[in-house]
Amino acid sequence: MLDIIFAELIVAAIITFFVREKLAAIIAFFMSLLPLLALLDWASNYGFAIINLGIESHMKIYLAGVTLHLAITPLSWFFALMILPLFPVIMLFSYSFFKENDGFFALMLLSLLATFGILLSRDMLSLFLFWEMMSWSSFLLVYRSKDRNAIMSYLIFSVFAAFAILFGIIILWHENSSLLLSDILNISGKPGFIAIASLITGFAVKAVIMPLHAWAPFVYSKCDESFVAFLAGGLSKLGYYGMFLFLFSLKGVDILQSYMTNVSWNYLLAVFGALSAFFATLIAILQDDLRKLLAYSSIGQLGYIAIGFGIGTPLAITGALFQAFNHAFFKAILFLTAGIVAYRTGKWKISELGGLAYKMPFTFMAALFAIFALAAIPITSGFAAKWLIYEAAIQQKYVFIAPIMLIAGVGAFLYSFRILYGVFLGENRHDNVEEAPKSMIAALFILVMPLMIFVVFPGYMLDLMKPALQAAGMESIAHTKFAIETSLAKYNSIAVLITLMVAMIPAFIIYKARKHRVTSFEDNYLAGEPYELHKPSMHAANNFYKPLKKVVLPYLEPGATHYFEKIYNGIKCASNAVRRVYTGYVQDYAIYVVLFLLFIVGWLIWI
Amino acid sequence: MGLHNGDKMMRYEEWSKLARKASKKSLWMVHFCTGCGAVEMPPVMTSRYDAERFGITSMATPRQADVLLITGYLTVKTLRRVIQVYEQMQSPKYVIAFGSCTINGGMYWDSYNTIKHLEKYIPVDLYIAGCMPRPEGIINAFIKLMKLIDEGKARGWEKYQKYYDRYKENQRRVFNFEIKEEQKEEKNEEH
Amino acid sequence: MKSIELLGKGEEMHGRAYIKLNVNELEEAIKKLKENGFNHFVMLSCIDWLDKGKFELVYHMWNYEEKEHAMLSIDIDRNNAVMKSMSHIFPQIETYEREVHEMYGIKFEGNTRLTPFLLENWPHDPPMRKDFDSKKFVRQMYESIPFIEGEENEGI
Amino acid sequence: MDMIGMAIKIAILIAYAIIGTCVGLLFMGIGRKIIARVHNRVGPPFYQNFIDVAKLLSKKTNISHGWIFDLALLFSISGILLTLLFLPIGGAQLLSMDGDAFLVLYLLAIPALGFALGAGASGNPNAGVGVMRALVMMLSYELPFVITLIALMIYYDTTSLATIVKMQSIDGIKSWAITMPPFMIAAFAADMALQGMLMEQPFDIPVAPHEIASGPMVEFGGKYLGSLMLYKAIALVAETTLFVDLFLGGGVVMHSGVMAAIINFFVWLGLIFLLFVLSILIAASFPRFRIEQAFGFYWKYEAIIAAISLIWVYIMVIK
Repeated sequence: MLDIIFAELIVAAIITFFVREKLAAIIAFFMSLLPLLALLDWASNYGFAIINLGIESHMKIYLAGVTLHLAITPLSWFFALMILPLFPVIMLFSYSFFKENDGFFALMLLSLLATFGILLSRDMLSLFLFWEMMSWSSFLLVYRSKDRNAIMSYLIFSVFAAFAILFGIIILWHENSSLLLSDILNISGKPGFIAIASLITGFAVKAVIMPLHAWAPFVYSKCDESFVAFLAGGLSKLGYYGMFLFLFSLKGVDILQSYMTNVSWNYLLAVFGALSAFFATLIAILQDDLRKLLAYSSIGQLGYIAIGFGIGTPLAITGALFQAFNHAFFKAILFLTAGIVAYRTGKWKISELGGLAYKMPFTFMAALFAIFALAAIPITSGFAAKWLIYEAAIQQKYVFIAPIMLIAGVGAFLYSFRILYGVFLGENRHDNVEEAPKSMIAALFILVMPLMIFVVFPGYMLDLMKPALQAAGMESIAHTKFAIETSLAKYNSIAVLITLMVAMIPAFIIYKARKHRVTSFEDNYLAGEPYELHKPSMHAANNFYKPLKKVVLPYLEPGATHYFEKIYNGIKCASNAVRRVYTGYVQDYAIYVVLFLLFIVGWLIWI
Repeated sequence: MGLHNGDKMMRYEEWSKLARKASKKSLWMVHFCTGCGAVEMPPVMTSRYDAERFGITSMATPRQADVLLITGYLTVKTLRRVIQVYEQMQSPKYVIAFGSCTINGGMYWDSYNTIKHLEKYIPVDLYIAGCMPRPEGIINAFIKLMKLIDEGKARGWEKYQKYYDRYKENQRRVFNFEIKEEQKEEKNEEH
Repeated sequence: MKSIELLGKGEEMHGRAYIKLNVNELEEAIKKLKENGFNHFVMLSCIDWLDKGKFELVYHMWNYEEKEHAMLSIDIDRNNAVMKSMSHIFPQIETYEREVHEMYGIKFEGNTRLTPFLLENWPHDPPMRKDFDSKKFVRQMYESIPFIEGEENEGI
Repeated sequence: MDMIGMAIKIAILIAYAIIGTCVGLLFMGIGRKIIARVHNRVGPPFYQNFIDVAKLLSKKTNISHGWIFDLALLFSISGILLTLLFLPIGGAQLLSMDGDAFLVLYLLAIPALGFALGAGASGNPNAGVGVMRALVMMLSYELPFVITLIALMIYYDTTSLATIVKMQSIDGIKSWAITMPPFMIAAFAADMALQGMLMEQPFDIPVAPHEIASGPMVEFGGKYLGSLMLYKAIALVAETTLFVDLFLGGGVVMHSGVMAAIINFFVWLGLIFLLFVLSILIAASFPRFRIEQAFGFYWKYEAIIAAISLIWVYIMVIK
């Protein structure tokens, strides 16, 4: 059965390359549902019997003399559950998004195949093969953007990540002479340390942790939003999958710690995560390009996962996985919303948008829900995730990380409101904008569903990740359907929601007690000036957070991107200098030959 | 603008007495500072005369206010803004016109651009005579307005709704400086 | 007085320099004064001499160092009220020209912003001209607008 | 039996919601009176704010800008009531066992965000600018506040407000957090943050009436403005109560018994009144900070003060 899924994905990828875009979307949509079917079937392994098709849970592929081991584990099942649903949704969204078929669907199906492969692979070789396959298929998707910065930065960072991972794999293979993941436990000492560290560095590129994030803003802001939704929602989680796999499932933490005992490697990861969360949030607040804002917000939100992994207690890891799950969905919604906005208006600059909420109410509602989740408002599942990480930080007395993390959480309100106000509220500047096509709306609301389910039942989410935690030797934290309990406090979702409902009653009475009249946007207080006279611009969206910018920008100016640019320029200069040698004149080459001979002769004489 | 199309007429008697008592004791004003009257407002609000002890506060926007205080003469251009502000206020709303300029043009009685009788364009609940009235006069006017509200006589906003078309016609004429033809001839003959 | 010395004509009037110029001399004169310390253009005023059939335009300038007020006066024909715009010398003249245009109906060639300034929708003769009868206009215009009398027990 | 217990609990919650609203409105009226006395004026009667709310809610015309504008009304009242009920009030736990300080911090954002949504939906540029200022102000004062909060949390090794209150009330007034030197510093920083939270004078630039026409509420009138006044009144109680719970033992001086509950309630009332009067007196005597100045004040001086207390507490805990 499993080989059939792999085969059909390849076949579907080939077919969708040649057919029209609508047909391609339909084929891709149904084909990408099949891996989900396998996931549902495997759910019975972890105590959720839903369907029973008898899909085998492991497989071996014999490829050119090597054996690739594929099998499902609790961890990959959980991560598959958060990444794979994005694919059919994106296909559904893309049904009316693309005007022509230029290979998007084929490449997305290849990415799906690669993602599925990465999650299933049980040895280093298949992991690396599928990782490269995913990197290259996503690189070709990035290449469609035709933006030099995006393509180059993605290429350079992907190659760097691939080398780091390959380096780690080679060391492990050299030490261990086995490629099976389960054999990594055998190694220790310096080689083990270097191998794990370089693997984590490689994954950190895809997980966009702060110093290695420089590619993300370019790529996220220049590619098709439907692809970026996968990139931000899904692909970044693969980086965290790799981290979790090597750090916790395979006890990489102990290997790191056993070699250098005086440095807390966990804490270092948490610090990097906290800095990501803090600085990316501040930068996101000051952005004007909607996609760039979302890109930096993505880096910030992913930082929380890194913090969770860094803290490393079961509580923190539960929070991190919860956050990863939420982030996959709400960030996908937000990027797809940006796609809808661009599809309908052709604009990305927030200062040029505005007032779309009444024109596209359903898009607005989905975006609102995603933003509530992003800002961790307790009426979405976003809160429980961040709460768990906060609790973990307090429990471990991480006094440096906890305030940074909390203030980054407050910063999220600022850029959330920037999106809400700049894009959806305020002055309407687009008269002939319609609601998005039905397929896009459907895609958005499918993604909203889990956010709504897991706010009522945060306990179910903990149940879902329980097998993965147990496989890594961690205890699941105490919870019921509605409530999560830690050693510090308790969070009861149903108490919040029911009280909110009840507290709505007086508000609703006040709302209904007196009639109101809905007036037009033009009837607005402008110090008495009638709007029709001058039709002034009413959208206060240009340079929105100016006071904050004035204070904060001097401290943000020399960012990481700046240093990467310096390195890039240095390499360029060096390459230019080397290139000067090749002047193209025969005489110069003759002189080189003569000089070289003289050098040899001189060397011989000196000896 | 058609602001008042949706509002159905409602008898004042249907209002509960409590609501009237409340609105009388909490008069929030937006003072439209035209002309020289604005200078009389700071003493009214600050320590010397302290209007806040009657629940009178000044508000920043017409949406929040109950009383529109017009402090002095109005040119046609300003009248347009005053009407915009008045229509943005939420009923029940009251207008206090301030100084002789609003009553009959005052010292600008023969000016080509100053409106002479404010109540031709918006309903005025209360005039304060004087050029300029003193702060005592203003506070006295507010107390008088409270009494009128209590007795159910301050009903300018209802009048505005009822004769909306006629007010609009007057406003249109004054905005366009429109002289009717027969008027022109008649007046010429008189001369 | 410095301005009288500079331009070679004019007289002192109540401590100010009053310099009568021809229309074509004005531009040179303003430029010359501007170069010589009269760097504040105070205002442009206009007088309607109905009996003479002329508009008198007075350009007021101020010198901070000498503390001297210079008034450059020109006459233009009342029936053909056209004047060259001076706004290229002092940009703020544009606004004064708008006002004079609106109030007296003088057209300033070269000023592109002669839009309604203080009066909105004004359809009649310019109101500051002496032949505009303000009292008659008030009678015809404002007093003809009817009061709105409510029924009994309405309003105050 | 369980049903009866449930009913009693619901009745208590409703009672506290009503008490919170009334106390808030009363305090606002007294605050106006105090400011008037500072200005050497007579000032309005102390019940003035009740009259104002009654008037606003009985306005005949109410102008809305669409359904998103109405969210401001719905979310502001419900969100702030929710927050209030998740705080321990004068020894009464209410719902505070079901959440903790982080939850309260994020619950406080529900009404604020609803309010911001409504303000944004009106389309008035002043509203946009006002909300921007309010949000930047929030970012400013939250830093010292969360640092002091974390200091308390690691000292008491809990994040639950109910537990913090319980541990501070073991020994009556003597065990209140503010009696300890590090928390004295922290309480100072937190009180300054409270000033920003209440949007009182040095930090009231988000609603500057003469500059941006009262900012976010520029288009609010009638029942919308009335609901916002109610929100402000309850927020006043909730925010001062949060401070009292954190530093002043929630006003708990006695244990067990009906008499103790009543005394605790009045001690709580007195403490939040004192806090409010303090903030009103600061408000009456200071001019307004610009937003950059406020940001600098909180992130430089206040944050350092709060950080000193956090480090102090951390050293104490580690030992």
